[in-house]
Amino acid sequence: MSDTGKTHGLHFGLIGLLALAYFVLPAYHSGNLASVMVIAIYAMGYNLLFGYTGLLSLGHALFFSAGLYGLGLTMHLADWTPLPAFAAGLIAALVVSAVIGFLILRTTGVAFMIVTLMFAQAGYLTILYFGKYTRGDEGFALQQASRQIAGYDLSDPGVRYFCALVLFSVTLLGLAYMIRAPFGRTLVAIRENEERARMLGYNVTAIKLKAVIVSGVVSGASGATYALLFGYAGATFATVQYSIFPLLWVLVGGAGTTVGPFVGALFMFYLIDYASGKTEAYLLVVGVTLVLVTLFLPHGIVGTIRTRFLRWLP
Amino acid sequence: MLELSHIQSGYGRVQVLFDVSLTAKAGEITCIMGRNGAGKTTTLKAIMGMLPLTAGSVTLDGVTLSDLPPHGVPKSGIAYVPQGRRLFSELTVAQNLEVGLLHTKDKAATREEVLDLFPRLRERLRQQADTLSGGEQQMLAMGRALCLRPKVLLLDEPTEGLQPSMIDLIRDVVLQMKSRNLAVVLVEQRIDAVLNIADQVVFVENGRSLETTDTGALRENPEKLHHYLGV
Amino acid sequence: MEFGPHLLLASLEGATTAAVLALTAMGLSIVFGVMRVVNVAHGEFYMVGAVLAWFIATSVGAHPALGFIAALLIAPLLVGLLAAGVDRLILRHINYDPERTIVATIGTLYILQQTTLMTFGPDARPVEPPFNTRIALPWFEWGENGFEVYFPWGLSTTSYKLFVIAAAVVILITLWLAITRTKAGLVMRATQQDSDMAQAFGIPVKTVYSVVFGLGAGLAAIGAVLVVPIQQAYYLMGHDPLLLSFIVVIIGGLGSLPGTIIAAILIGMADGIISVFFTPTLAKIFATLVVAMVLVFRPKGLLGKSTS
Amino acid sequence: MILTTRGLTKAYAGVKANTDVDFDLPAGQTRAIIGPNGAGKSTFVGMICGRIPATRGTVTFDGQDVTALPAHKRIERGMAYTFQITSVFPGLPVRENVALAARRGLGRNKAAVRAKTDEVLSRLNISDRADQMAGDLSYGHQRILEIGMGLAQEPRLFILDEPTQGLAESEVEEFNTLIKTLDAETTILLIEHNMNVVMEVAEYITVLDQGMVLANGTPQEIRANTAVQEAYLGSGHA
Repeated sequence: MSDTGKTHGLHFGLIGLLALAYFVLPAYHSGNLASVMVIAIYAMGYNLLFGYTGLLSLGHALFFSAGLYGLGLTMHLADWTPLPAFAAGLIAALVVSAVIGFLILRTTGVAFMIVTLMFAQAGYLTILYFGKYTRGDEGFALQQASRQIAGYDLSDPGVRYFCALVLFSVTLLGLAYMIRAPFGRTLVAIRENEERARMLGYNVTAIKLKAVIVSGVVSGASGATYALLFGYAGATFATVQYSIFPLLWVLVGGAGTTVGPFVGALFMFYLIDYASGKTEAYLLVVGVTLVLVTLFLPHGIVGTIRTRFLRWLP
Repeated sequence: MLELSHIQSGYGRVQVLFDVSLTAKAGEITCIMGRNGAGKTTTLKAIMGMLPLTAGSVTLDGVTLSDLPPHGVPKSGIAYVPQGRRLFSELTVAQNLEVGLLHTKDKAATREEVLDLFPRLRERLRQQADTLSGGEQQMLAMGRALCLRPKVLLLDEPTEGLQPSMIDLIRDVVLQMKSRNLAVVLVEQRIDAVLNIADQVVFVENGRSLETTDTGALRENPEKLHHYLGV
Repeated sequence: MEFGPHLLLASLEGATTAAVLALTAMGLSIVFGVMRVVNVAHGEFYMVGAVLAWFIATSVGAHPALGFIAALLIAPLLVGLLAAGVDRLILRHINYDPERTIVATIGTLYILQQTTLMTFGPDARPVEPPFNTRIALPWFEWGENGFEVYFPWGLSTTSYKLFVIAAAVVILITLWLAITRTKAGLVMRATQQDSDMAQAFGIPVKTVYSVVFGLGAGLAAIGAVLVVPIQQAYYLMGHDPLLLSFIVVIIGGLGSLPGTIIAAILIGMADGIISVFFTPTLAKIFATLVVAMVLVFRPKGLLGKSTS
Repeated sequence: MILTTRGLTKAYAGVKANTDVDFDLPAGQTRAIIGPNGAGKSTFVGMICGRIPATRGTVTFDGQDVTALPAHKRIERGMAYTFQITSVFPGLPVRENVALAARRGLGRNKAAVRAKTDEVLSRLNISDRADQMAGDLSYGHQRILEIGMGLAQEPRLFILDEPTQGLAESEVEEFNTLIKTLDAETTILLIEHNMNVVMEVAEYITVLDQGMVLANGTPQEIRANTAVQEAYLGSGHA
């Protein structure tokens, strides 16, 4: 089989497996899996920028919460229906990532990391400042009655699961396609050697801005999906932690691989789930994993499989 | 006597040196020649332990330097004057020399000796290194290295970008070091300079040392230069 | 209280904040200056210093002054050793790669924070100040009876707060002398300017890095020990010092020590004054955006050398 | 003239790397720039292709003033630049390296990109390595790949910064042959240390010394020029 064939096999196989899992797994785990798919969308959005373009952002919670509040506030305060509200979430993420992208791309390296962190922190504080509308850390719930699309109740576990699966699949296949298209190849070229890409005549800054925007919108889509499917929005999702999480998932799963973000999110979800049962200090697991991955698994799970065994892995 | 035996080295995944061997004797000036990118500077860095050896060995009077941690190499008697001087630019002249003297026993006397070699530095002791002229910077780079009281002196293009009077001064100091029985290893592009002072020339191409030639023989037989350097 | 006395009070609060901040930010700045890495766990070393100070002070149990002195001597030392250990076990192995260091120190942040939570619990712990005399401050007025000096109600500080300012000044001067006048300082500065060449002159660069990383964390811990008699020790207290230190180091010009001090005074005073007059959230939003913009448009900091 | 510079000057912190360089390059010529180390050759071509902003002066390419344009716009107009230090995309296959260069001009036309890529790979005799990672190639092959990335852009002005640096004798021969075949297709601007190469491939030579133009002439004229010999004697062109 050609590498393209194997890649399609992997992606559709994963999607098929996830569809099957709903009918096989007990409700507890399929509920978890729905969450994992939603956060994996976030991780995939992050991966486009970090894994493929080589830009390490510490502020993606800003884009995630732009989507989360874009949908949440329009539904909560203006009584919008889910579909227009979802569009509002995407537009909010688009605007935020375009503006922030324009600014942050003036910096590189460590300064880039710190600036993204700072902007996200400012975003978090802004959400707190407008606590009258956002209800701050406490957050607000979206009424079950409003979370209906064409008669389907999104709070129903089955509907929720397949809604998450559809969006997950669209993101996975869409990003996988983008990576193989000329645009994606250029991103990788920039990651590998920015100066060379520039001297081949590519407008590197404009291309990186596009990458920030796509990454931001996908992250925002994840945030909007989360608010919609789980009916809750709160400022916790805008904290530094939620900028660190996608980095962690992508590092663990494998930066610059198509399925790495999902694998990393799945692995960390269950690791933290397990640790939370043992101790309140479940963030310790996050810390230890970050250090261990940095030290011993620089390519992540899927990345290591690729370097060691399956060179064709996308 | 400094001896490099079939060393291999490079930067990360990129191998630069594939097989370099040379012997530098005390009281002699050994010159490494070759084109840009042939591996001359890399050889010096490998001697200093700044780049790891992947094969071969570097020994000084029987002590295997390549077994030492990088900061152990200078302590065992090798001083390095890199290309582009690389002074501690925000430190004063005196402080730069002091760094050279950190591990030297007879500090005061050594310092005086070095300042006698380069009287200009004595006038500028309190001046910050990056405010010196190019020639003065080169003096300081050499002075700082000599503060180690080394057995071996590695010089990477010491006359690059200097005016003729300065070049003469540097050459005088190099010859003095030779007479003090130091082994001098010189990377140099100026053929005339090399032919005048070097005792032997090692040609390097594509990370391999090709041949060690007596300078006298080279003067009589300049085709070799042509052959290796495309002059 | 009227505006004038109110401002004086705010400035005094600001000066105490600035003193502690100068110590903490100096630690971050030295680490960045010499090792060229950003230590995201810096705030947690501060926090560990504070919690250890509480632990030591309560363990000694005698006169508060005795416990405090013990804490001031031991806590920074332990924190320094802890940080040097982090350097040896983690940073050295990733070769001080700037981006991987940030990820690894984020991990360290969570490890330190959560371990403290598991060991000492979630409660805030007070440390009794060694002395704490209230000092009323005078204000003047140009009233009907001409120039008048009086003591407005509420305008006061404590002897301990003045001590914090004095202690910070003494420590920073000592540090400055150590860096500029001693052999260890010379070794550190040589390493900072060209680590390869420092190594070529027999300086064990990796050991210098461990010491510097420990020193940076130790400075944060000193700041924390000084602050616990005013604020309580708490496992989540590392966040603000980290953010403020970042701000100071960036505004002051990355790696510039005089810049760090000036910026610490500026930011500390501003923080003290702003938080008296404005809501803290708005002040923080403003400060964070300013810092981000400084990095975007003047990446070497306001007081650093210009890039062009 | 495909390329003209007037008064081109670059100063780094007050130190001048180039001073008032006036330079004319007719279309179709193969021109070499030579000069001792530190003569300002790389800075000069850097200013031409836009990597290095000029302190003052103008660059005119194909009749239009491009001084204010960023590098990628100049490349779009038909310049190509290969780096002095090997600069490929190490984590991408050789084929993709070349395709990236071809794609910028040919856009989304997959067939054309593929054809161009294949053509360049076979022209440089590296078709058999097309699927290897560029970072795993030998130094010599990386240099050749780098030139291939320039070729794939079908430039009207091809700037090569020390292309033979670190190549073995046999590889240098191959390079000479390649440049000669390119001669008919495009204008070539070559910085080169290896005088054998310069004398063999260049139609015309510009000598830079201390940031200024010292001489212009055919290889024979330059060989005979005493000022040039003086500049070289003692400052080596090894």
